[in-house]
Amino acid sequence: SSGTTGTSAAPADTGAKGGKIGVDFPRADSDFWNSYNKYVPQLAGELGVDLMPPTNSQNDVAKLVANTQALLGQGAKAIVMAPQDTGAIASTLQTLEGKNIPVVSVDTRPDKGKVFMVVRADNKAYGTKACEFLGEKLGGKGKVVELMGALSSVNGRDRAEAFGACMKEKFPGITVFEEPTEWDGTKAASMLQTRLQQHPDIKGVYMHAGGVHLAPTLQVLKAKGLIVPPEDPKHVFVISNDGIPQEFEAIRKGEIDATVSQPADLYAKYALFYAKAAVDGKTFQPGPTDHDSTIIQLPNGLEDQLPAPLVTKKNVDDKNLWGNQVK
Amino acid sequence: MTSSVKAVEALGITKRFGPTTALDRAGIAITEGETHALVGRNGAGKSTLVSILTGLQRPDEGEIRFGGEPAPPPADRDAWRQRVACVYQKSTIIPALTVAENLFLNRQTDRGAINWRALRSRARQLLEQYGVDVDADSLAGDLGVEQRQLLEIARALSFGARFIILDEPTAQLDGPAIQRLFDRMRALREQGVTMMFISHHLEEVYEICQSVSVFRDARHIVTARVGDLPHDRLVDAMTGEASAAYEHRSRTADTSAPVVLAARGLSLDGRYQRVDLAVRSGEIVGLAGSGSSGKVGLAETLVGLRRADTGTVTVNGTEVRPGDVPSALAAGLGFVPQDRHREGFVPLLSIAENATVPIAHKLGRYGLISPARRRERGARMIAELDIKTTGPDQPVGDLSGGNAQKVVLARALADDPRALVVINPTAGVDVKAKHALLGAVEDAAARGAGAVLVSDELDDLRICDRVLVMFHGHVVKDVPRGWTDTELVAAMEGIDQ
Amino acid sequence: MTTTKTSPAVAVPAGRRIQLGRFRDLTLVPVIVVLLIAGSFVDPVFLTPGNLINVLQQQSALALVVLAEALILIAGKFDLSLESTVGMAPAVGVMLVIPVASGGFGLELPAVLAIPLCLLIGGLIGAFNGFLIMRFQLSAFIVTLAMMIVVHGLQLGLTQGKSLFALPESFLYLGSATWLGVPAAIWITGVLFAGAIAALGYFRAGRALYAIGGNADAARAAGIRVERVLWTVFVVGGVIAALAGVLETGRLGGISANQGVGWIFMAFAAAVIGGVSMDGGKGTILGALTGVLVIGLVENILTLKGVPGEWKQLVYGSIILIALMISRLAGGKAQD
Amino acid sequence: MTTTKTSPAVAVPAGRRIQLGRFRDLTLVPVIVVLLIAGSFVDPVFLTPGNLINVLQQQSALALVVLAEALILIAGKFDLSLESTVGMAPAVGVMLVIPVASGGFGLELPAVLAIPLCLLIGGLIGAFNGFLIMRFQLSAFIVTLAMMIVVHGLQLGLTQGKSLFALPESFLYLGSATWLGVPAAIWITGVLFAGAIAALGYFRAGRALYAIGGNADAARAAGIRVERVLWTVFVVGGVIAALAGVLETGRLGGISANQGVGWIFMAFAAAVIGGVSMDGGKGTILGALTGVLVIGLVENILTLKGVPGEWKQLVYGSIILIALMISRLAGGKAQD
Ligand SMILES: Nc1ncnc2c1ncn2[C@@H]1O[C@H](COP(=O)(O)OP(=O)(O)OP(=O)(O)O)[C@@H](O)[C@H]1O
Ligand SMILES: Nc1ncnc2c1ncn2[C@@H]1O[C@H](COP(=O)(O)OP(=O)(O)OP(=O)(O)O)[C@@H](O)[C@H]1O
Ligand SMILES: O[C@H]1[C@H](O)[C@H](O)OC[C@H]1O
Ligand SMILES: [Mg+2]
Ligand SMILES: [Mg+2]
Repeated sequence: SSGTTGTSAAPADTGAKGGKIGVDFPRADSDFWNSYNKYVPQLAGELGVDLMPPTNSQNDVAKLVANTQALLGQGAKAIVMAPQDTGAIASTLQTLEGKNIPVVSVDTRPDKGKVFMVVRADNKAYGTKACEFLGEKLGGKGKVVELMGALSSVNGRDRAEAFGACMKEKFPGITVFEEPTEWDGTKAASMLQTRLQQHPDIKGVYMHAGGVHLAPTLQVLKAKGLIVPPEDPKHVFVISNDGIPQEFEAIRKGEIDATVSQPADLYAKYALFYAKAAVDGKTFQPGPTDHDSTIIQLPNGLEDQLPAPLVTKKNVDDKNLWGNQVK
Repeated sequence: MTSSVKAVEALGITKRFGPTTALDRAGIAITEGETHALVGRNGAGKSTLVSILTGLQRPDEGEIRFGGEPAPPPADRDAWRQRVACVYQKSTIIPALTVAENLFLNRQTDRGAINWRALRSRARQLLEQYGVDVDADSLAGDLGVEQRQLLEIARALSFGARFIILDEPTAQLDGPAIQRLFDRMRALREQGVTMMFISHHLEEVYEICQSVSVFRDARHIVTARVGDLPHDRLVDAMTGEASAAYEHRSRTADTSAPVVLAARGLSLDGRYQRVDLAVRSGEIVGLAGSGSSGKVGLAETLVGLRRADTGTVTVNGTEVRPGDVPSALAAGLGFVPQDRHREGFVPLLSIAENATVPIAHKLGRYGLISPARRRERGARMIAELDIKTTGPDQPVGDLSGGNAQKVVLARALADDPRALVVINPTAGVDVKAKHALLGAVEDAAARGAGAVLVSDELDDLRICDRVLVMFHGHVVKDVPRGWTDTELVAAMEGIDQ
Repeated sequence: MTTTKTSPAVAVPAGRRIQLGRFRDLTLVPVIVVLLIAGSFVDPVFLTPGNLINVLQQQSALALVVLAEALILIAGKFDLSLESTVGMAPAVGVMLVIPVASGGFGLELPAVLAIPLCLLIGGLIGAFNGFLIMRFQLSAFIVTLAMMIVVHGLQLGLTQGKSLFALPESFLYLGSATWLGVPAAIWITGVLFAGAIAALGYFRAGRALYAIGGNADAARAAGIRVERVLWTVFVVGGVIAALAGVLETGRLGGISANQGVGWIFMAFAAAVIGGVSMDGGKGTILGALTGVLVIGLVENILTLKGVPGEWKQLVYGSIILIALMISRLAGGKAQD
Repeated sequence: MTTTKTSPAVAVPAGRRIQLGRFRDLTLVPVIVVLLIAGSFVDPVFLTPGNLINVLQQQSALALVVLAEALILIAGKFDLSLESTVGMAPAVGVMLVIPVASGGFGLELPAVLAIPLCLLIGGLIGAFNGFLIMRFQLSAFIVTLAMMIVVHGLQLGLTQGKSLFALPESFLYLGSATWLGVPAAIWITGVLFAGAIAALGYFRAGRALYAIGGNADAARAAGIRVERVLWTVFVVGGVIAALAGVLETGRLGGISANQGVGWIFMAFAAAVIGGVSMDGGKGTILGALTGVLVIGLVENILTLKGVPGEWKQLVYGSIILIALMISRLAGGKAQD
C-alpha cells in the first residue's frame, strides 16, 4: 500500500537528543566522492547532527569493516556507509543489526543484511536515460562506445545492464562496444582510441563516470578532430554520468552533450537525515516523499530513490544542480 | 696398513657441460686407507669429479663404486654421505646460521623437535674434538676464512664416513693452519680413513699423500706412488710439456730510484699500528705474517679499500684521499684484491670489459667506449698473460679459477701502474698460471713499477727484493733477499733470534 | 634486492653483530610499545580488550598471508599470487557447492566440502607456481606476478565480477564464532603462527627453509631435497592463503570480486619491517608477526584518531618508513 | 630474488651461454611476430599505421617507467615508488603554477616552469629514495614500497583527491602535438630509449651500471664510485618517471588522483619478460622495450577483439605467462 513518509524531510526539528552518528567515506580519490565528503560535515552542522570524525575506507571493504568496528567502539549510535562492494558487507550489517545500530547505505544497495535506509539514485535509470538520449540523437542506428566502470561495482553493473537492455529493446540498430575501464582514465583513453581507429564511424560515447572518464575522452576526441558542433555530421554524441562541475563546463562549451547529475549533496543530506531519524526512533513507509523521490521496499530494508536529473545545454545553468554549487 | 681393496673407483667417467667436456672417460681408483692426491691445472676437471664422486652430479657415462659396490641411487643422499664426506672447493657454509647448526645441517635431530642446548653441546664437543676454536653460538657468516674452512672440515669428518674428499682445503690457509690440518689428516689416516686431496701446492702432495693421480684436459694421465713421480715429472704430466720450476730473476735494487708508494704512520684500530713503508720504483716488497697479523688490512688500506684511523698513503708522489679507491687508481696504482670472487671481477661481464674498467676513459672520448678498442685491448692482455679462453668476449664467470685470477691481474696492470699491490695472487692457481702471474709482477717491476706483494706462500715471496714481516699488527722485521724458510717463518711466528 | 656484500670498509664489528643478531626479530617491539602508548592517548577506547581483539581479528587474514609469504621468502623465493588466491580459492570453493541461482556452477557438491575444496584450490595454485618456477627455471617474481593476474582473472571470469553471498554455514561459522570469548579467526591464526614458529625454530623441515634460502647449493649438498621442499612451501603457502580467504569471507559475509586485491604489498611490508629478508634465509615468523601488529595498530590508531581520508595514506606510509628506520637502527644491521 | 649462486652442478654450459647471450635481449621478437600475425587476423585495422601508432602512443608513458625501472634494476636496485611519481610529480608541478580557484597552491609561478618543476620533483623523490637506501643501508624494496605510499599519499593530501583539469599549455601541447605525423610522446620516448641504449651499451657511465649490478664490491674495487652512480640512477629514474607523468597528463587532459597507480607491476612485467634480471647486472634496454611492446600489442588485440570484460584479465595474464615461457625457451637460460 502506498503511504507517505513518516515525517517531513526538511531539517525541521533540530532539538537533537539522539546520539553520535558515525560516517564512513568510501574513497578520497574521486571528484564525485570528494564533493560528498565535503557536504557531510557541512550539512551535519545544518541538520544538527552529532557527527563523529568521519573515517575513510579507501575503496576497501575490509577497511570499511574495521572502521565500523572502531566507530562502534567509540560510541556511534547509527552508521552511514557507502559500501562500494555490496556483497562483502553482509556480516557486518548482521552484527550491527544484532547491536540495534541502524545503518544508512549511500550510493549502493547491500545485497544482504538489514539496512534502515538506502539513499541512492536509481542507477538502472542512469543507464536507461543514457541509452534513450543516445538512441534518439543517433536516430536508432550507428555505433556507440560504452566506457564502463568496474565489474566488481554494482553501480557499474546496474548502469551497464540497463543501458544494454534498453539498447537491445529500443534501438536494435545500434551497435554497442562495451569497454571495462575499472574506473580508470588511462584504460578508457586507450580503449576509446583503439575503437575509433577500428570504427571511425562511431557516433556516440557513454561514460559511466565523468569524474574519471571525462578528460581522457575529450583528449582522444580532440586529437581525432571530433569535437565539433552537433550540426556537423562528424559530431560524436557524448553522455556522461556524475554531474561534476567540469562536466557542466564541457556541456556549456559544447564538448559533450549531456550528463546525469548524481546528487552528491542530496546523498549527504538524506544520509544524515535518515541516520538521525533512526536514532530518534522514527520510521518510514514506502511511497513518494516530500522531496521529489520515492521510497521503495527492499527485502532487507527501504530505499529512497533520489532524483538524478539529466543535464543538457538547456538546464546546465540550473542553480539547484550540486555541480553548480561547489567551488 | 694399505691393502689392495679399492675404497672408491670411478671408471670411464664422461661429463659434458654443453660443448665443454669437463671429464673425458677419466677415472680414479683409491686404495683403502691411503691419502691420494688429485692434481691438474685449473679447469682439468678435478672439482667436476668431486661432485660426481659425492653424488651431486650424475656422469653422462661411466660408473662409480664404493668398496666394490655400485654407488647408491642419486636421490639417496644419506647413503652417499655414509660413504663419502667432502669439503667442497666452494664454501657450503650458510652465513646466516650459527656454527652449531651449520655443523649439523639437516641432521639437527633424528626425529621430533630440535633440542638446541643438546645441539650446541654436541657442536662444542665436535669442535673440541677437532681442535677448532670457535664459538658454537656465533653466526657462521662472522667467521674468518680459516675458521670457516675448519668448520667445513669438522663437519665433513663428523659423518664418520671412511672416505673423505678435500678439494683445495689449503688454498686459503696460512702455514701453521695448514700444518694443523695435516696433523689432523695424519691422525685420520692412522684410523684407516681414505682420503682424496686436491691442491695446487705440489709440495703438500709429497708431504701428506701416498699416491697421486694427474688429470689434464679432462683426461686421466697417470697414477703413481708419490715416490715414483718426482716433482718435475709431476709438473710435466700436468702441463703436458717439459717445464722448469719458476726461477725468479735477479735484480739489483736501485736505492736512488724514486719512492712510488709510501705509507706514513698508518694505524687502523684492531688491525695494525704505526706502519711506515716506502716502495721504490722497480722494487718488489713482500708483506708476510701469520694469520691475523694485519698484512691484508694494511694492503687494503694502501689501495683505498679501507680507511686508516691515522696516517697517510702516498702514491707516485700524490697523497691520496683515505679510503678512496678511485683517487688511488688515478694517482697510478694497480691492485689485485684478496678475494677474487668478491672484489675481483663481475662474473657476467666479458674478460675485455672486466680488465679495462680502470682504463675505460682511455678507450674513447666523451665517456664513449669503443667496443673494438676494448676487444683489441682485451685480446692483447689475453695474449700477454696467456689466459685460456674462447676470446675477449667470454664472461669471466665462465673461466676456471686461475684464468679468472689472470684477468684480475690484467685489470691491475691495465693502466701501466707506477705502484702495484697484489694480495695472495696465486691462491688456488695452478703451477703454470702461478709462473705467469709472478712473471707479470716481475715484468711490471722491470718496467719501473714498485710493487707490494702480500702472500702466505714463501715461494711467491722469493721474487721480492725484501720482505716486511708483520706480527700482531706491527712491522717487526725487514728481511732482505736471500732468506731461508726457517728464518722467515721464525720471524712470522714472532720468534726473535 | 640490495646486495649483501658489504664492503670491508663498512663492515660491523663481529662481536656486536652476534649479540644483536639474536634480537633482530624483536626490533619492532619498541615500536609496538610506542604505538600502544600513543594509541592510549588518542582514544580511551584504544586500550580496551574489545578494541584490541578487533585489531587482531581484522588483521587475522592478512596475518595468514604474511605467514605464507614469510615462509616463501625465508626459503629464498617469492609469491605475489597469494593475494589473488585469497579471493579466488574461496569463490571457486563456494561456487562448487551452491546452486546456480546463487551464482554456483550447478554442481552442488556437499556443503561440508566447501572449505576443504577451497584449501585444495589454494594448494593447486601453489603447486602450479612451484611447477613453473622449478621445472622451467623461471623467475619466481615474474611467474607469480603473471599468476596473480591469471588467478584473479579466473575469479572475475567465473563470477562475472559479482559478489557471492550465499555462503555455506561453515564459512559463516568460522567468521563469527567466538571460542572462550575470543573470535575463532584469532585462535586459528594464533595456532598456525605458533605452529610455524615451532616448525621453523625446532624442526628439521623448518630449518631446511633457512638453509635453502641462505645457500641452496649448500643445502643440496647437505642432503636437503631443495626442489621438493620449495614445492611444498609453495603448496603450503597457497593453502594458508586460501585459509586466509576463508576467514576473510566468513568475517565479511560475502566474497567480493576484489577480495585480497592489493594485499600483497601490505604482506611484504609487514614481513620486511618484521625482519624477514627479501634475499632469503633470514628473519623469523615471530618477527613477521610483529610486523603485522605494527600495521594493524597503525591503522586502528589512524581510524580512531579520525585522520582525514586524503591525508591518511601519507601518515600511514610515513609511519611504515619510520618503523623501518627504527627497526634498522635497533637491529644495527644493513637490511636486505 | 632467486639466488644467483648457481652451483657448478646446475650451471649452464659455458659455450652455449656465450652464443645465445648475444640474442638474449631479443628473445621476445618471435612473440612480437606471432602477435603481429595474430592481430592481423583479429582485425584488418590492426596492422594499419594508424593503429600501430596508437599502440605506441598509449604505451609511451608506461614505456618510460619501464625504462626508469630497467636502469635501476640493471644497477641491482629496485624502485616501486616510480608509479606514484607518475601522478604526484605532475600534480604538484601543475599546482605550483595554476591559481587557487583551479586547485593550485596559490603561488602561481610562471606557467613555463610547470614541466621543469615536475621533473625536479621527480628527481627529488629519487634523491630521497637514494638517500634512505644508501645512507641508512635500508632495503630498496621496502623503502620504495613505503615511499610509493607516501608519495601517492602526498598527492592525495595536497589535491584533496580531486582531479586537476586546468593544465598549463605545455602539458597539453606535449600530449597532443604530432611531429612529422607521429605524436610527440612517441618521439620523446623513442629518443630517450635510443639514448639509454647507447649509454648502456657504449658509455662508461652506462657500463658502470652493469658492473655495479653484477658485483658492487668488484665495481668499487675497480674504481667505480658505486654510491654516487646509484644515487644518480635513482634521480634519473625519478626524472624519467616524472616525464612519463607529463606525457600521460597531456594525453589524458587531466591528472586524476589515481594516475600511475598500479603501473609498477606492469613495468616489472615488461622489464622482466624483456630479459632484465631482478638480481641486477643483466638485461638490456632494447629487451625491456620489446617487453613493453608485447604488453601494448596484447592489450590492443584484446580490445580490438572485444574480449568480454570479465575474461579479459585471465586472457591477458595467460598471454604474459606464455610470453614468459617462450622467452625462457628461446633464451635457453634459467631466469632470475
Ligand atoms: N657447471 C658447469 N657449467 C659449465 N662448465 C663447467 C661447469 N662446471 C665445470 N665446468 C667446466 O669444466 C671444466 C672443469 O672444471 P673443474 O671445476 O672441474 O676444474 P678444476 O680442475 O677443479 O679446476 P680448479 O683447479 O680451477 O678448481 C672447466 O673448463 C670448467 O669451466
Ligand atoms: N671484517 C673484519 N672485521 C673485523 N675484524 C677483522 C675483519 N677482517 C679481519 N679482521 C681481524 O683483523 C685482524 C687483522 O686481519 P688481516 O686480514 O689484516 O690479517 P692477515 O694477516 O691478512 O690475516 P689472515 O691471513 O688470516 O687473512 C685479525 O685479527 C682479523 O681477524
Ligand atoms: O560508484 C561510483 C559512483 O557512483 C561514481 O560514479 O563514481 C565512481 C564510483 O565510485
Ligand atoms: Mg676445482
Ligand atoms: Mg687475510
